Amino acid sequence: MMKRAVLAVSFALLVAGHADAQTPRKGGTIRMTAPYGTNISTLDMHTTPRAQDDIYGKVVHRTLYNYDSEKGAPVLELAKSVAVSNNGLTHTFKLRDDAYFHNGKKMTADDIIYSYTRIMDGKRAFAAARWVRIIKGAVDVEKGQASSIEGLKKIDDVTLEMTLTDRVDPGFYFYNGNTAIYPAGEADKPEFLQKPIGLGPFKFVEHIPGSRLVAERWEKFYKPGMPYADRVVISIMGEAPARDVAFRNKEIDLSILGPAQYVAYREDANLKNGILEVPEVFTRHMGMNLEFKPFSDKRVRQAINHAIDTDLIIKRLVKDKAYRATAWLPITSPAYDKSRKPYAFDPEKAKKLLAEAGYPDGFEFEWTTSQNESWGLPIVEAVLPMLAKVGIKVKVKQVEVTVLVDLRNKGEFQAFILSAQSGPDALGALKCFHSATPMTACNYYRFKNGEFDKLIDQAGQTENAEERNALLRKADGIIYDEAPVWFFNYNKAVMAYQPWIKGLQANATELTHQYPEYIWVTESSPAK
Amino acid sequence: MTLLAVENLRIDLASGDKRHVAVDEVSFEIARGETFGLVGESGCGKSITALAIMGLLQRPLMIGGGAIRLDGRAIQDLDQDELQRLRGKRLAMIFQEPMTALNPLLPVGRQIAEMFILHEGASWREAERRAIEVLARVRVPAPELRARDFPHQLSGGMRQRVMIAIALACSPDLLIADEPTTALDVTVQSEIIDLMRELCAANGTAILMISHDLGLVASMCRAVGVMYAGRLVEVRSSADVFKAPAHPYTRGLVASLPRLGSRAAVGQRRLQEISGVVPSIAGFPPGCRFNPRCERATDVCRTDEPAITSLAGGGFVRCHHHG
Amino acid sequence: MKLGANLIIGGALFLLAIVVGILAPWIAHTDPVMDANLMFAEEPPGREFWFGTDAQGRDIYSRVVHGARISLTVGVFAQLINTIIGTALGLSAGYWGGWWDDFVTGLTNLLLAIPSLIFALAIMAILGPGLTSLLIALGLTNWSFTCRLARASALSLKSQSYVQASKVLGYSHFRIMLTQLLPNMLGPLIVIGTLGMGGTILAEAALSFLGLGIRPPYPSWGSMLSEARDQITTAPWLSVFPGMAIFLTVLGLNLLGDGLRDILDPQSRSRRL
Amino acid sequence: MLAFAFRRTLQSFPTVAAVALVVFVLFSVIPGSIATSMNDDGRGAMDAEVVERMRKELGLDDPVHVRFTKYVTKLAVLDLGTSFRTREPVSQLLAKRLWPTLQLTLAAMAFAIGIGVPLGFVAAMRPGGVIDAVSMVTAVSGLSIPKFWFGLLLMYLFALKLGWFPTFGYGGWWYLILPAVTLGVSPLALLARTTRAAVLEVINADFVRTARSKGMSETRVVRWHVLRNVAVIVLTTLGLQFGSLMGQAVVVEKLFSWPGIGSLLVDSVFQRDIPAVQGCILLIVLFFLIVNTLVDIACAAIDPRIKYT
Repeated sequence: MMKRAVLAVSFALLVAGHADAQTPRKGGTIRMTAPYGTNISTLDMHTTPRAQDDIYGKVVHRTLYNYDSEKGAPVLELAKSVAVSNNGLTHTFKLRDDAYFHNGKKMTADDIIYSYTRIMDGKRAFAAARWVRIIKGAVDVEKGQASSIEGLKKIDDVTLEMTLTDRVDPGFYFYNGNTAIYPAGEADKPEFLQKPIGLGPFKFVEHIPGSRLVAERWEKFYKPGMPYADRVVISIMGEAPARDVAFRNKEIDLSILGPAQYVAYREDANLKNGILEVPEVFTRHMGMNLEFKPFSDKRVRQAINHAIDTDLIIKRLVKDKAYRATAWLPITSPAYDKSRKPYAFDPEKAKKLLAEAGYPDGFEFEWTTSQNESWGLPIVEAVLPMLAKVGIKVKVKQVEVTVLVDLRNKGEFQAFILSAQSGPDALGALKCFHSATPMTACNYYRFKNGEFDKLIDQAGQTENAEERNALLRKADGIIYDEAPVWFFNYNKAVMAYQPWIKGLQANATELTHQYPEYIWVTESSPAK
Repeated sequence: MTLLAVENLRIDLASGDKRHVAVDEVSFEIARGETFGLVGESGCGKSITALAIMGLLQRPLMIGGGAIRLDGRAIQDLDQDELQRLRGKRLAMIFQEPMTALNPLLPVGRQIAEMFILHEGASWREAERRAIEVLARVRVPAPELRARDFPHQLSGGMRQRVMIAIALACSPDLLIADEPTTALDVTVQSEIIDLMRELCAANGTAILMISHDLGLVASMCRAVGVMYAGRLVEVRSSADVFKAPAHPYTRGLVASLPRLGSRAAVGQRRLQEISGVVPSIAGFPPGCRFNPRCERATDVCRTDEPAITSLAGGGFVRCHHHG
Repeated sequence: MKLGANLIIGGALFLLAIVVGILAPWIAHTDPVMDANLMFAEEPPGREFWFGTDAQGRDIYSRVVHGARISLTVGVFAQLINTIIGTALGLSAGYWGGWWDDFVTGLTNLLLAIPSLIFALAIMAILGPGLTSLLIALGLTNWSFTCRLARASALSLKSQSYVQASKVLGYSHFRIMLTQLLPNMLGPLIVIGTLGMGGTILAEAALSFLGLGIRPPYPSWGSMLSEARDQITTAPWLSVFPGMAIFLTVLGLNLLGDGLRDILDPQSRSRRL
Repeated sequence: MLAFAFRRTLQSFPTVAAVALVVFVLFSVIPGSIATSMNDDGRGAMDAEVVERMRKELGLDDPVHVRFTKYVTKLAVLDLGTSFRTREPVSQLLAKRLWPTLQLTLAAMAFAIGIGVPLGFVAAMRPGGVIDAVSMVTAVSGLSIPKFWFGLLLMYLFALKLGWFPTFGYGGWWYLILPAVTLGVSPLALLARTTRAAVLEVINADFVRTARSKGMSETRVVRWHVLRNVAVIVLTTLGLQFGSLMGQAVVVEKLFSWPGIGSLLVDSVFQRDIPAVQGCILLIVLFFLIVNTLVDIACAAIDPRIKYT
């Protein structure tokens, strides 16, 4: 299992690397797709947490950090260097002096301060507040007690001092697309929503809501010779079968594949050479409410993990478009424990554990699910008979994702199935299981374990990366043993691309998030 | 100078694989300018005989045999084009219900004007002008205004005048009037009849008048044919029919007429009605078709069909016990 | 000739669907929900699995057979609710007239103006997916045509002499409506109801496509078809069989409705449907 | 006629008001909110503080009567509010979607009329004949197939296998064909049936017999006397079908990524963008009322018996 994952990673990198080896061609159109719904929800990046919208974000906007797919970590983008103070809290950025907004204005420290301050505007709800809150004094702005963020200081036009509240790597916070940098003042004008101005490699041209977004090359982009392509067209296509036809029909260049299509494309001689696979940093799981009586017993939770033939589901239903989860942290995480074996499929053991926990005849629980094909109804339907075999009856409650999230956040569930981001920030991901993390934040399971808490606190104070990872690995092991969730899988994102597309990046945080300046299109593309 | 000759006409009704004979052995002649009446109860076949002459029978009805001759030329087998040239131009027809017989969505003037387009190759402007003339001829007041009216804006009598105007627009040789006054108020009935008679006389148009009202027909027509259950049972001059009805059915019809002035002669006899109902075409009785309702019926009437008997003074009757 | 054919073919198709639904537990090979064996996922149609198996390894034949129950339940009962509401409102409005008539007419126009699928979508979003929700969502939103028809019939019938006579005889309004008016409009109502059932089954499929259909895991044809749409090239049997089940049943209902119309409602040839 | 249009506008006012009320009530009890829907890709990137702040900013926690008063007072001055999702004025949001939807529905209607009406005519010319049977079975089939399945089948056949049309996208009329056919197939079927029935009714009418007795050819009978009368019936059907057409458009637009009102509406329902939902539904209702007023005017122009009322 592991070997394959590693192979896939290196394969993905190979594709990217190989592409760069040729001389990139200038010109052409990159035809991307936005596959996660029927719209781009807004052109104001600050308001949206959705991955779909960041596809546009990566094209038109820029953030302080980028995610480097080869390194598997955030790297500086709008700054040339950063110096960190001894206490690890103050970061001094030397900003780029060659970055220009699409309105021709040069980026300065003011624009970053403006953008982050706007995000913390207490009267409005910007999703990106979650990230900016790490800056000292940001919360005061949010609460209306201050008008500027104390921790942000402009030294000069190209020097910015940022003081954080915790010893964390700000890269994990400021690579997120919704912390995009806007030209100071512009975003407050109403026309900004119609014609957004960014720092990205492509300049916004038009947005036909529900259909497509077009952007063209920004000539003053700061990376020399880039972007290669003349235009980027993002087609909004939420319907997988329609995307499938369009891709086969060569109407689009990139398409995210679901399990069924993954199999079909792999078996197709023409298509199999154009598949990019990445182990993403998402953990699909069934979350259990530890306050629901049966689930309060660790043995019951373990029994569920033993009762489900997870490998079979991954192989047959998910068509190997996933990696078996062996704990919470994903394969690409530096704190991932390669030696850990997943829960074995063992119904007998599950029955034994249930009997020990006082449920020899099983019990019944309600499982809230959405229709999602990868972490929703189809999975639940496959699991039902497996749980039934050990005596556990399941009442399925199907709701929209929106409602599911609402119910989860309110704690109104016995069990739910969802996908959760578990990287690249391992500490951030594991913090969700800390007993001090409120249920409303992300400890939906109401997990409580003293040993675990101690490890996480320790890791937060540790500067040495390796030591910290060792602590996190140990903490992840506790999660594995305590099993507050059914560990299902880590997503394997699969994207089909046309043969004329080069320079794709195997972004583990989200495969559709491509920094388009690296992509180039060969002559053979049918698009002008 | 026979204009129209109907010879042994048979009309079939096809229903599924079965064929019923709706009208059978119908023969009569109409001379140029003559008036001829066809009388009978509803369902006796007089209307479909008229439609057959016009060539307007529609499935499931069809001509099953015999001939319809116009000026000696058989017209029942003509193709549609030739028939169309006859219809309206030489043969015209007025229907019973002037409300439904006119297109509710078109002004009446335009519906008259169509005749000149169809048969005289007129332009629309010319046709509209002549439509107003025709309206004037059928004594519609303010014809220029009325021509622009729609049928629902006119009274029943006016509508029937419009129908007459359409029918007589191209001075046809034969006008078939199918119950032209039945749907009208009694007060306007005679106006319409007079108008029809007058205009036809002026044009030399022969009339085939179809009605259930023997009195009306007799008063207007020179000769009368009485139909019963798909057959002509008696054809005589109007005068003779009244004087001496030969067929028991005719006699019944005559007796059921209220007659002013003649009451004294006939005495205080009550108006008679003919008992029983008209047989359906699916099950005509054997023998004489009238026998179940006939007070004179004998055994022979129930087994043998009566043959045609020519009568003195012209005409014929179809009865075993006529006279 | 053709009239009969409508009735016979349509009736036969509908009857087949009903019989299949009733006999589902006996003629299905496996349990449609619990007999999922991932070892046999996405088998093409063959001797063991007549219609093949789905992604979870469940026998599609058995699911289609059981799906008949849900789909027909939705079709029949939701339409029944529509018919009852529409008839009750339309009949009483036409009979009583006055403000009640104005009110009902307004309500009907309102319902005509909001597309029923959108109305149903909103109700489903509020109630959450499930059979009861579906019955409510589809049963409360599709009665406008029935109501118009019932109202028009009541208006024309109430001036008929026998209805007037019943009034003179002192029958209660309720009795007159039920015994004098209702039987005389039953024919057209049955026709509209039959045609409406087909529409309801299709609406269920559309809601499933939009993500708000039946509560799983019990299958309805609409949800099966909607779930299978990703595999339409790779495993076409997943969508073909439920799709054909919907198509044939709705076709049957439409033909049946046409056939019934020729018998029950001959003068309505061109009633504005 | 202007007076008629004006009166109709006044008459439709209660309908619009009622729609506004119904939509408000429905969407004030809907579970979930724009805040939670932001997480609909399962990434959980919205934290509790932001959710709470968003609820406050959008007034979601205000009591119902406060929200309703706000909604009504805004609506009274034709302000549809601001979209929760894009933060644009809803009217602006709708304006962008209006033309694509008009294009789609008009094309679908043109397709339905262009094929359905002649089909009904041909069928009625020889009732019970082979053409009649074939065209009516075809029509009923069109009425019996789930829309999204039909659309997918069309996509596979005409885009992928034959390569005649693009699969998706918005642009020239080329892109319009597949969605319009998908959307138009059921009104086509209904129109074919209605036309057939109407033609049969008219062709057996007395005045058609009169027309024939005038010596008119069948073509002229149809052109002069049948078409008009059929048109009235067909037009009325068309108007009433428009509502369900807008409903079907939701499915078709979603399938073909068509940037119309329908797909905006579905998005807005699922993302709980309530002002946008309200705006979409009001617009659709307005559409329906306008179309039906136009139909009534057209009918009155054709049929002198209908008075402008």
